[in-house]
Amino acid sequence: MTSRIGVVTFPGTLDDRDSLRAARIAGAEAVPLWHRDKDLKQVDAVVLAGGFSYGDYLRAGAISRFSPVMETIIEQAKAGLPVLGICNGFQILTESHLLPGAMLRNNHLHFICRDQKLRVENAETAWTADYSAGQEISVPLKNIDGRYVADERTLDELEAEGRVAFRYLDGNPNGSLRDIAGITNAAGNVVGLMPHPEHAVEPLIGTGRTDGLGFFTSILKKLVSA
Amino acid sequence: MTIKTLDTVKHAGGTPEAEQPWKDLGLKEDEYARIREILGRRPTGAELAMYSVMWSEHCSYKSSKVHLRQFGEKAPASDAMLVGIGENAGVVDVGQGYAVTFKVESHNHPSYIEPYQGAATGVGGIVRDILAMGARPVAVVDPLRFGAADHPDTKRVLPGVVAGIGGYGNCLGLPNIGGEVVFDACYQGNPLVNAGCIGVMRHEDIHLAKASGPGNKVILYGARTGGDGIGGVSVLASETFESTGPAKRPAVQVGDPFQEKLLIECTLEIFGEKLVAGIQDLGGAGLSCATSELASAGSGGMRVELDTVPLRDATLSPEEILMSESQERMCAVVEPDKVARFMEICEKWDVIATVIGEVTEGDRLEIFWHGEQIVDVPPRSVAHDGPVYHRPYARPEWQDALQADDASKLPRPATAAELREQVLKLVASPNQASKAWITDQYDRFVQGNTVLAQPEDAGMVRIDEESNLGVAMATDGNGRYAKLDPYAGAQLALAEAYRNVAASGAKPLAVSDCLNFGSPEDPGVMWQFAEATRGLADGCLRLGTPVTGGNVSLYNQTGETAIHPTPVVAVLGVIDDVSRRTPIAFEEEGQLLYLLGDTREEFGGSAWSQVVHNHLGGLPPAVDLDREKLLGEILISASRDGMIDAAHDLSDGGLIQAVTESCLRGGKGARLVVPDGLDTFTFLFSESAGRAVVAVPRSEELRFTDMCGARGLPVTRIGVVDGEEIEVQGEFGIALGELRTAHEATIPGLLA
Amino acid sequence: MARVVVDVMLKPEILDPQGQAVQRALPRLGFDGIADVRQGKRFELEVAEPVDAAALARIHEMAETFLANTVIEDFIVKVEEA
Amino acid sequence: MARVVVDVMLKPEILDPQGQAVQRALPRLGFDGIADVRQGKRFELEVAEPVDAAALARIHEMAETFLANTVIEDFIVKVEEA
Ligand SMILES: Nc1ncnc2c1ncn2[C@@H]1O[C@H](COP(=O)(O)OP(=O)(O)O)[C@@H](O)[C@H]1O
Ligand SMILES: [Mg+2]
Repeated sequence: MTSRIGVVTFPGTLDDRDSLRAARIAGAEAVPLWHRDKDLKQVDAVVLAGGFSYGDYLRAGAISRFSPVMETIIEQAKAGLPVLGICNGFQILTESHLLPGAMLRNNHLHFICRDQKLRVENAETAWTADYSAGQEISVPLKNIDGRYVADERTLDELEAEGRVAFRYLDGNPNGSLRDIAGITNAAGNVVGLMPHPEHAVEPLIGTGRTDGLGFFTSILKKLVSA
Repeated sequence: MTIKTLDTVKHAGGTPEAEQPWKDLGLKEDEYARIREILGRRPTGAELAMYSVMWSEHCSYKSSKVHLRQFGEKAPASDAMLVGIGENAGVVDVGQGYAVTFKVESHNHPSYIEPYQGAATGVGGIVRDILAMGARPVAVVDPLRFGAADHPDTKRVLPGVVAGIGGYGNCLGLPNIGGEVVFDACYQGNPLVNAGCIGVMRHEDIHLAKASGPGNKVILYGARTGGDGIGGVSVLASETFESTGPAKRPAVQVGDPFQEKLLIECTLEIFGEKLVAGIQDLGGAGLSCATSELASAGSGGMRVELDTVPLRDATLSPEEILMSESQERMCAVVEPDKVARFMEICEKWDVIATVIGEVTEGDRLEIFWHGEQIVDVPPRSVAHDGPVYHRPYARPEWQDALQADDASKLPRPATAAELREQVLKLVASPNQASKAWITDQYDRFVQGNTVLAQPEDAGMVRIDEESNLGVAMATDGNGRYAKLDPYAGAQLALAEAYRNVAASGAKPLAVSDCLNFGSPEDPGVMWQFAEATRGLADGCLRLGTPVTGGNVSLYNQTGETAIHPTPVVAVLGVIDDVSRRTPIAFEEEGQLLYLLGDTREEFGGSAWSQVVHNHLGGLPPAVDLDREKLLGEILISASRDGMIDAAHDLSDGGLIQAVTESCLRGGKGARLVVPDGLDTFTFLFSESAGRAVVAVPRSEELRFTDMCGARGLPVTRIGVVDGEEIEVQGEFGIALGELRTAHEATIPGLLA
Repeated sequence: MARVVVDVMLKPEILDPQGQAVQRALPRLGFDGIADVRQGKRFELEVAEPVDAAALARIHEMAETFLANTVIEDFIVKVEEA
Repeated sequence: MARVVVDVMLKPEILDPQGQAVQRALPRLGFDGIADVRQGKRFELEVAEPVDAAALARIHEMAETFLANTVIEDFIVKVEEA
């Protein structure tokens, strides 16, 4: 049976259709989830997609965090449900305290959209197993609140435990501390990053690279072997 | 708030002599008289508000109408046209059952006053126009013009405008796939902020702004109504009302892109369940426009209870509610048995929806305020029977002198070193420099269908994932050319957009335009307008690409000085298989570079004349639309049959500008050889139209040149993709690194 | 060193989508009884010199021309006790 | 109707690029003598009921869990005279 990957739509989510498409391209059954439903429709993994949920008003991710669907996701993520937060999804994960730290306005204060080189630092999470540690990939980055911050102790802890999952290469695009582009929780099932792997899954589209497909194939393999 | 006298229809009938502020509302004496004649009495305050705003230049096109008619009269026969001029936006058939709607609009004046909100609400407005046709918006474009790049006010206006377009468009999830950024002192006090949108639907989903079927409900949904953009009507309010609430009405509208995103998704779901009989977005003139247009496109009868409109500001008078330009609102006509489901979908998306009235048997638009009738008009008289001006126009006296001031007399570079220096100066000049600092503030990847975006010749999005069907769009306009000759200038804008689309591999299908001009009360400006529209209509006929809609923006001037006449033209094209698209990048070493078309000594209005000599004079490049068509056919065939790997159209800045962009994009250099019969200067800087440069794999060389030869298109081998520099053989070379720095540092240097 | 605070709020007649979004979220979070929310900006300026009338006048001008966009925003300047 | 204000500022140790951008621009605009600028948010809440201790406690909780992200921000709650 094919694995079911759910993608949540909040009011203002933008990249839900893209994430569903990426899951399909990787071979999953893609399942739309709705913010008002606590029911996760028996999905095996969840993607919190990019966008501007609730307009990013107040703070990015701050309002979505309190939605019914997040109640279930927070509970199940703690019990091991694989969750990938992309961009706004990453912001929701930090606001939900499933991942430490917070996301602030880019240090240059502008929205930035570009092809971004990353290093996969941790290839053992549920979402990165198809990469190798140290592998360099390029995927689109697009956000205005992408500057990752956390206190020194948290940062040291993340480093020590290998929980910095992705780092920016060739120039830090937003002032993120220690060039952090994405992190994982200790168990490796919850991963968040600012760049958009779901925009790099088809050779013709976007930057023309498919470096992001690995996120979706990683989780599929993991689910099949589980 | 205590109502002194509600100016009801009855009251108006009994007080024919009451003074009315028609003058302050911008109406002319004869226009006011006509309103009285139409109604057979004096208008009520609410009626006066509606007529004055709907008969304004902005809404009625009273100065431009007589000229715009040519777009219909001279429209080329086109099988693609599904909905023509007159609706919110035109619709064209792109095959496989898909239809595409697209349009460009201006938000110039608001963007000068409040750059961020002005530009943001400009995007919001055009997106609702596209949505109202039944289409899912799939991309936006933003042709922009600012004052001199180094002027302090440009530093205020440009970042605000760009942030506003990005802030709004990014939040809607619409990839920004194209546009323009032009600097010229003539736009100093009057930037041009044009915004375009493309939408896609199935043929059967086309919706029209029409209220038919008596008994059908009129539903207003989206944001609450506030006092936005009704400065003028406060005159009225203060006449008939004693207001104790906030008297101030905001001069600018503030947009809420999040609300608009909900409006889009909600509306698409409503379309999906076929719940609407007619639909109209609320833009300029708000409810006045929506109700009168919906009613007059149907059988005419509509009754509205204005006091049911959800308000953000409880002190608004009925006149103000009718004129409010609050953003993010739509108006739908829904059969009674579908209202419940309609409301459910709105609730799902947290969108406020209210039944404000219904379609009636008669042919009058009747509006009530707490049970009292305040409007009783034939809707057509409001929406369509506005005044039509035949404004006088005359070729300006200075036109001859301007054209006589020939750019070919300008001193040319004498040495290779001077040529080299001028190339660097050209590619670094604000108009020719990389606009990445701006376009990187726009999301071009969202929706996952972007095939080409900035800095490609045209933006291109896939519209069908199975078949790879796609559409492309380019917008162009050259105010300098149009100033020298508005007829030719409009055609050159059309030709350039057409060429850009063809260079990307898509077949040009249809045109939208945004005509930005000075005051129509100036006969010289009116002549420019007349010439430009004539040029565009003639050009579209020749190229076989009908104008499907557009927008006119007049009064673009500072004091007595008008901007350059600036017709901005958007061309929409279709490509059967986006995998066949042609990018601009030179990527493969050894590929051969061919120049298509004829190069003449044409420097009037050129970038070179501006950058090196700060000169504007002479004649713009000659227009040959048959040649453009042929060039387009060759580019499309070559793309379809895999004969070329890259193509870049030649326009402002000439060949060297195009080659620089293609080399930088691909990260590869080029060795260029000046063809026989051309001097290096002309070869590099001429702006002759109807040209493109292509990169041909060696294996395709014969096939490609044979095709050009057989079709009669001049084709000249000018070099090869090679190395780390652009070398003009026997003259000079410039390393890519140096070119890149020159090209990319300018805009951040000015604005960051 | 003195602290001067400039509070910048959207004019009352201007739509405040941020404040509205916050307000709409409150009942869902179990906070009732908030009739309206407006969101604005707060600038905290650390001023090197003593804040006399002249300095205040300059800060006022700064607020008017730069910190606030008076087309859509109102502002107030307050000196805070150090 | 009472007004309660919640001021939310980035914690001092967190880089505040918006405040810095303002500060950097000031000398160019001819305003000197401002040693530091921090930019934060100001929420004006219109409260329907009287603001007693219980109401204040609830607003405090709202600020802590929602209006501010205490990982990066500090806040204060103030009742303004009506
Ligand atoms: N320059 C133009 N060329 C062609 N059609 C135009 C032009 N300007 C306006 N129109 C058409 O006139 C109609 C009214 O335009 P407009 O008032 O801008 O529409 P809306 O009310 O949707 O904003 C539309 O169908 C529009 O396409
Ligand atoms: Mg419209």
